Amino acid sequence: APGGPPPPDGGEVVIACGAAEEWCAATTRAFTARTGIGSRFVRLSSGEAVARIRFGRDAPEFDVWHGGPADGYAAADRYGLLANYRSPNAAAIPAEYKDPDGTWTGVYLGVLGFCSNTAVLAAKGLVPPRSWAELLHPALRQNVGIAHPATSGTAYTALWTQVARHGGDVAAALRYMRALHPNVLQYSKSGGAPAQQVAFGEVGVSVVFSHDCVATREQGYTHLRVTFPREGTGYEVGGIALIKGARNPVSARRYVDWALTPQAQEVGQSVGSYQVPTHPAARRFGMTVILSSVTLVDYDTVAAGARKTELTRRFDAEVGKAPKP
Amino acid sequence: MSREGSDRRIRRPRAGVWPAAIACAALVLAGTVHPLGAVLGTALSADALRRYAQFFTSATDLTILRNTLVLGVLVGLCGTAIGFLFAFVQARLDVPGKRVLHLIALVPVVSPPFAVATAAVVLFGRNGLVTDRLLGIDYDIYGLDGLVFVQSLSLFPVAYLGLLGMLRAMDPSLEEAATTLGASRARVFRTVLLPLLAPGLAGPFLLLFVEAVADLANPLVVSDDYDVLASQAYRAVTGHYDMTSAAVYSVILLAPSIGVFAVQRYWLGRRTRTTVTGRPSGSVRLISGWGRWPVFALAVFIALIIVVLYGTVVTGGLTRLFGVDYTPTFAHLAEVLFGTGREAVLDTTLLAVLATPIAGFFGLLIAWVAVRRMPRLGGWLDLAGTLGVAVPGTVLGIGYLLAYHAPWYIGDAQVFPSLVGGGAVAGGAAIIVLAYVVRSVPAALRTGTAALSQLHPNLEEAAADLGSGPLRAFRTVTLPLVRPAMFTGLGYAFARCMTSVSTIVLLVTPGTEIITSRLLGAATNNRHGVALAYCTVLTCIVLAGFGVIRLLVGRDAVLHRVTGGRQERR
Amino acid sequence: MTFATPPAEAPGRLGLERLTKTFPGRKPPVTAVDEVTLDVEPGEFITLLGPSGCGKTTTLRIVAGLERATAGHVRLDGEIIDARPPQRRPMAMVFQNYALFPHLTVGENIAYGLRVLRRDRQETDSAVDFALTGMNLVGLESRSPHELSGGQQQRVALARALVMQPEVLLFDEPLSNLDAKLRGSMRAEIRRIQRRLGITALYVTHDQDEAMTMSDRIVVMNKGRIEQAARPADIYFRPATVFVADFVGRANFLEVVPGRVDDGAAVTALGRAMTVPAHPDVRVNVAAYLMARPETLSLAAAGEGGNGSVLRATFHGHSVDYEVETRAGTLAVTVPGPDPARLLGEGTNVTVTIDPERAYLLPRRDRVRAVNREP
Amino acid sequence: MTFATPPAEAPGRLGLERLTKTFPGRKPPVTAVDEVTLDVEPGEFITLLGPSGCGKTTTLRIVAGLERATAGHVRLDGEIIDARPPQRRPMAMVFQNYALFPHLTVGENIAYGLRVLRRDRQETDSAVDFALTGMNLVGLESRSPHELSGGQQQRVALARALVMQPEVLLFDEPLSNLDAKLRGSMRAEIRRIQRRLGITALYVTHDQDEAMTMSDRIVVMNKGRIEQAARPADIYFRPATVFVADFVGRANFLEVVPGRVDDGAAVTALGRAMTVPAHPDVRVNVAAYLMARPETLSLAAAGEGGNGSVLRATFHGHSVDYEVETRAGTLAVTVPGPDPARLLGEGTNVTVTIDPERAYLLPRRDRVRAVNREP
Ligand SMILES: Nc1ncnc2c1ncn2[C@@H]1O[C@H](COP(=O)(O)OP(=O)(O)OP(=O)(O)O)[C@@H](O)[C@H]1O
Ligand SMILES: Nc1ncnc2c1ncn2[C@@H]1O[C@H](COP(=O)(O)OP(=O)(O)OP(=O)(O)O)[C@@H](O)[C@H]1O
Ligand SMILES: [Mg+2]
Ligand SMILES: [Mg+2]
Repeated sequence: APGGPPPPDGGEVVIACGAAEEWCAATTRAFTARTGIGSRFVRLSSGEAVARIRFGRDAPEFDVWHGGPADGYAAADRYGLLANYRSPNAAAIPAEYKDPDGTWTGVYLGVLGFCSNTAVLAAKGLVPPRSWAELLHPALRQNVGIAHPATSGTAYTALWTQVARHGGDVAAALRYMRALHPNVLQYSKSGGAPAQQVAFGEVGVSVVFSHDCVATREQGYTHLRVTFPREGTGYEVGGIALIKGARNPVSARRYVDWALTPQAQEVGQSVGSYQVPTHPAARRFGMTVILSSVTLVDYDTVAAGARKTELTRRFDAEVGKAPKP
Repeated sequence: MSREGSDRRIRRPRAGVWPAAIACAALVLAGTVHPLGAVLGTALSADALRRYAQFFTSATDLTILRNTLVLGVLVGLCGTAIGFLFAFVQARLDVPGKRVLHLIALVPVVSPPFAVATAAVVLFGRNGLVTDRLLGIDYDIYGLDGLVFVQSLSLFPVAYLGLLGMLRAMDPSLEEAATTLGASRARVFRTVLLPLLAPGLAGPFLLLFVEAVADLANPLVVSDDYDVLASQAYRAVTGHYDMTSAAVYSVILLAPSIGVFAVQRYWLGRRTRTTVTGRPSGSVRLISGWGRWPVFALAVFIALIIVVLYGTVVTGGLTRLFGVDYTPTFAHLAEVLFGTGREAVLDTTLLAVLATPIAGFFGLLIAWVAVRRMPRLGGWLDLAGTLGVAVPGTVLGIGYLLAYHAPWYIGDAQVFPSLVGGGAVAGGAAIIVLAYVVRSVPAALRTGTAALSQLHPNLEEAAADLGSGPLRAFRTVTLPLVRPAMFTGLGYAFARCMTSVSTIVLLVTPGTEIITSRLLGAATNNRHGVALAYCTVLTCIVLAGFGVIRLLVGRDAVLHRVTGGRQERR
Repeated sequence: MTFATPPAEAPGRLGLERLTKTFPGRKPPVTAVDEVTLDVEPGEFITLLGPSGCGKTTTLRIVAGLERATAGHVRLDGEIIDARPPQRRPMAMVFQNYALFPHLTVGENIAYGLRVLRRDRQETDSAVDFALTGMNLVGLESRSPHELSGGQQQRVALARALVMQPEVLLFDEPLSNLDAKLRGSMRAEIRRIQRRLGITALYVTHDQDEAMTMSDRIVVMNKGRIEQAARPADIYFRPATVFVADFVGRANFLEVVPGRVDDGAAVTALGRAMTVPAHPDVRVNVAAYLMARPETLSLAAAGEGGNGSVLRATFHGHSVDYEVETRAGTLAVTVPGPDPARLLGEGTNVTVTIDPERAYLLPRRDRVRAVNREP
Repeated sequence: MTFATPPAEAPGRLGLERLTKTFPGRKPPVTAVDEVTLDVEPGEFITLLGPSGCGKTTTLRIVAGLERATAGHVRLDGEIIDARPPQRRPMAMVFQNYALFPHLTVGENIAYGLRVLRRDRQETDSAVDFALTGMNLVGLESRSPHELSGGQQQRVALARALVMQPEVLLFDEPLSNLDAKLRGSMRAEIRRIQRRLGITALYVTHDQDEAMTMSDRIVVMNKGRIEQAARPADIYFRPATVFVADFVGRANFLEVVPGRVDDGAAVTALGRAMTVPAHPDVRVNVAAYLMARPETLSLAAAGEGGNGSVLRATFHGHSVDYEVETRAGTLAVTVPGPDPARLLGEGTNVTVTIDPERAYLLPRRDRVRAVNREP
């Protein structure tokens, strides 16, 4: 609080930020405004963040890592890069959205959904799909956009969702993907590309995080529509963690504490990032998914991460290379 | 490598050359060798050996290796061919509108990865304006063809500028001699012009090969199912947090690059191709027969594609909603120039301006040391310099982290400060400039090597004989004669600095804003208008930079008379 | 009675018709060739002689088709070939700066033209071998041009053109970098090939001896124009202008006023009356120049008296050049085959005598000493 | 009593000590310069003469520091300068292939070296103007090299070296592309500047007349070695080897066996006994060559009889060359200043006479006709 004794550290916090540029800027600004503690950030994708934290561990430049998928945090933890800090505010966050050991805590949720171009679909006499099964409709041939699970976290989430949906049966999951294969235009490299494809009308529907679709529609691509599969969908958790050996440990803790408050989690939505806050008390804006309206599968982040290499290899061999009939 | 001493081209190193050689060596050691060594160290661990075994037994991985090689070779060939086509039209054809063509050929030097690829999708995609609506064909550019298309287009200007300089400097009496011996234009082209330009063709080929193979951004957007090693390495870092694999991929990626380099040096080292002599004669006769029209048409066709692509980019930046609502607006541009983008634009430009002259200077200097002074040592410098682009940017960035993040101590005394991070020297800017330099040196190096091998050593000898030290001879005689190479080096370096992203991302500090990462951010969020506005601004800045460089470097010296039709001022 | 068709003329008749070449780049523009008109018979050996920069190279280049004339035409065997590109002219040229292909070996350089003609392998090889032998280049065939001395390079350039055996050969100072001995044998070789094959040759040289001994006709050029085109002996002893007399060989000019002109002209020179052959333009009582070559003057020690005194003596091995001061000015006298022990020292009084039959009377059109000043 | 220190010697003393240069690239390696040893006095004008490819250019390049000798040393004013780079040697060179800077104008080319020396503007300008005038290049100063004729380019190369006024000037066939007239005035200009400033000159030429008239000493090279280094008249009349006799000027060789050798040697040639000067190595009763220059032989029509008959006559303007068939072989005879009307036709019987005082007896070490075969 203003007027308190100055913290024993540098009095600022340096953040490795894994979310969108605007999200990071708004969040840090809000923190400084709230606490008076200076904050600076560098935007890094999760792999870059792990690399940078890892190779700079002798003299850490970051205090906090904020945003970006949880599997990155798990990896960083395996390298021993994160400090164990159980924030008092973390108690309010549901257990499935945080690390059991308390190394990282979830701050938002990205929920997988279908992003449809209503114009394209209407021309084919279709409506936006509401189940994984509808996605297999023959009329959607070459009209589904999805990224490659090996290169895109989004697509891997979609793949693991199939596994989860089939009760852990990998063979069944791959069978589904192979059935989907003829409908896929191409497995693009980046997770955002399918959203762009659907916006430009290259495909009729794509499998993306719902907040990406919403953000794109916000841009003015008004013919986009988000739907969710009723069989259940997967999600990604965005985390926050304290970095081991941080130079500003006190301010960093205050930052983590603040980031887990409802007010902090609402900031993203004001700048076009419509991920779902993990704090139950955080307000959801109009665009943001109401979690209760969506069926979520039982998504085991740890297991998903552990089997990623194996699964993507099998996907490559059994699905990706198959000819399209 | 060249036969030392067997050749009167090559003189023993003299005292004055050593400082230059040492400076070059310091740069490549610090900028390339040390960081790469740091990464590749992990590629030699026991853990890594298992990965090699996996790699060479996995059909998928071998396919990826083959894909990579095919891509590199195709892009090398296509890019060099397009560059040569434009240079030939410019220097040898009697056709109108050459200045316009020249300007158009410069534009693709600025190719923020996202821009060209996105524009290409919009135009030539499945629902593309050209492919679908105009021609009504069922074609999409995703895959190898699209990749080659996008990469060739964005890399060919280096080849173009270098070859143009060489063509213009070449002693026309050689071509004249061939024609008086009865050789047709086509035969002169094949038996005299091409072999003499071999260094000019091989240099860009190597550069394009290396860049194509290590390029990451374009494969991410248009490669579709076409996997290449660079994206594998990238994925290992970002998807699997697996540095060892990334390093392994990089080692495998380096092998073909070094191979191509060695072949080129061996092949070119065997014959001299000096065509700029101190006894000029003859005149260039522009081709004015009907045969020029098909060639010209091809160049114009490619120019049109460039115009359309970049026109799309500009349009996208100046209209409300890309692909949907083409109402003009300056909102995106305003955001970039006066809003949140302003700082990124200023920071990036400043850093690029700092790095450009260093890169251009060192590129030429290494070329000079390698071609003229110390073929052995120079050969290694040349290789090390070229390797600066031979690995994916991410991997090099990690190398920088490993090499320069921690200060160096001997005992307790800090002998070298930390270079990476906000608390580092110059707020971390120094290392970014170094990275820029290292990534841009090869262009100047390759075109410089080509241009220098064209100069008769007598010219520098005459300067030395008249009292010039090696560096002065370099400055007053060599440099003005390889001015086009210098322009290419500087221009390309500037463009490269302004647009490079993957290396830098690992080095940026909270204090520095990088335009390309802003751009990619906007693109990822599907804010295409803003992203394309960034591209437009970037293009303008780079082209303005070209203008400034042209002013500083000066016009190319006219070394020969040109006859047969309209002559363009240079 | 039937008439046989006249035998087809040998090919290689060359005609230059009012050729003019102006380089527009400069202010004022440089006119390198100025209305040059010349007819060359098939198989004729013509030498272009003239001061540096007078337009010799440019003329050759126009004939070869490398340069377009600003005005005028080139005819080959009667046909105007101005528009024909160089590769379609049956000519080969030896370039002043050699223009060897740096990426090819000596052998490949020489074989280049034959390869273009798709001569079969064996024929090419034997022609190249032959040329290598003739040009004294045996053993160098696998070298690169940059591994050769200047003179060796020049001979490769020569060989490359000669193997072509074209209708017309154009030589631009092809022997300038060779020593006297080698030059002698090269001259003979060139002449032999040219004669045997009846090739028309346009030959540029600055070596007057070369011009004198090789040429059927010599064309003396000056500032882009032809001053005289004639047989060597006529150029030497019957020059058309003072410029030619002065440029080709050395000449003494004595100002005289002819008192009578018919078959010869009656003049008084060095105090002696004589009758000398005269140029058709020489007029009675109009001042003219009496031209006498140094070697046609004779010199005798005169003790006291005589008509001059030695100013300077220069020893040349095979001869001695004297400069002799006379009342008519300084005269050059060459005394051949001298005994070095019996040179006439400076200051010696001498009598100079003119051989009237080998002197020539020229009209006084231009100033003598303005010769060879350029540009 | 005190001794004054001896006056400091003028700079420019040059010493070549067993210089050898081998180009290793070839099999077998090419030895271009082979143990060349030579001392050059300050201010001396030395000409290197020798057949094409004998190593002249390479020698100059080693002296200039452009090439490193494989063995041996170069001394300048006593100091070994092998390791000194070219720019730190007080020398300037005229390159055989000019090496003009193609991007600079004529004026800038000439001024280049002076600019390097940071001479002030005005001094540079006036030196350049002076050189332009001396080299007959006035009006061309703002042209680019590619806008010049071959001879003009060569003169620029010459001017660029001369303006430097260095201690040592190295000339590599600097006048090869100039006509006789211009060459004459250039020679004079070079000699004038060189003498006035006491510059040491190493001059390569293939023009024997040039070598004879300009040099203090001539060095005749063959296959990388020095055959003889001596004053011009000695080279001509007292050659050290058959090679020199044959290479410099023309020479007749008659096989003789001297019957007595002391001051001169007693021999019988063309049926006449005579006493001729002899090389120190000539031995009694060992076969030797009697060397006689063509112009020292005299020729008289002999009607019937005589000792030879005319094989061929070649007219040169200032002289006629005869080839005369004799019992001792074919002899070359030069008759100066001939009357073209009175040439001796082929087949004419003649008497050839040798002037014994201008003949020279040489030991028979090497075969005569092997001369000038290379590489
Ligand atoms: N780089 C080289 N590699 C191999 N041999 C060479 C090289 N350079 C020169 N030579 C050879 O060395 C010899 C001497 O060459 P140099 O240029 O000194 O001759 P030169 O006396 O100047 O002849 P010229 O009068 O023809 O110019 C020649 O036989 C030449 O072929
Ligand atoms: N590109 C050019 N621009 C202007 N003037 C030129 C150009 N090329 C040649 N000249 C001039 O034209 C004239 C004739 O040149 P050319 O080369 O025909 O002379 P040349 O008779 O061959 O002389 P040399 O004996 O010196 O070789 C020269 O005065 C030269 O300076
Ligand atoms: Mg010429
Ligand atoms: Mg030479």
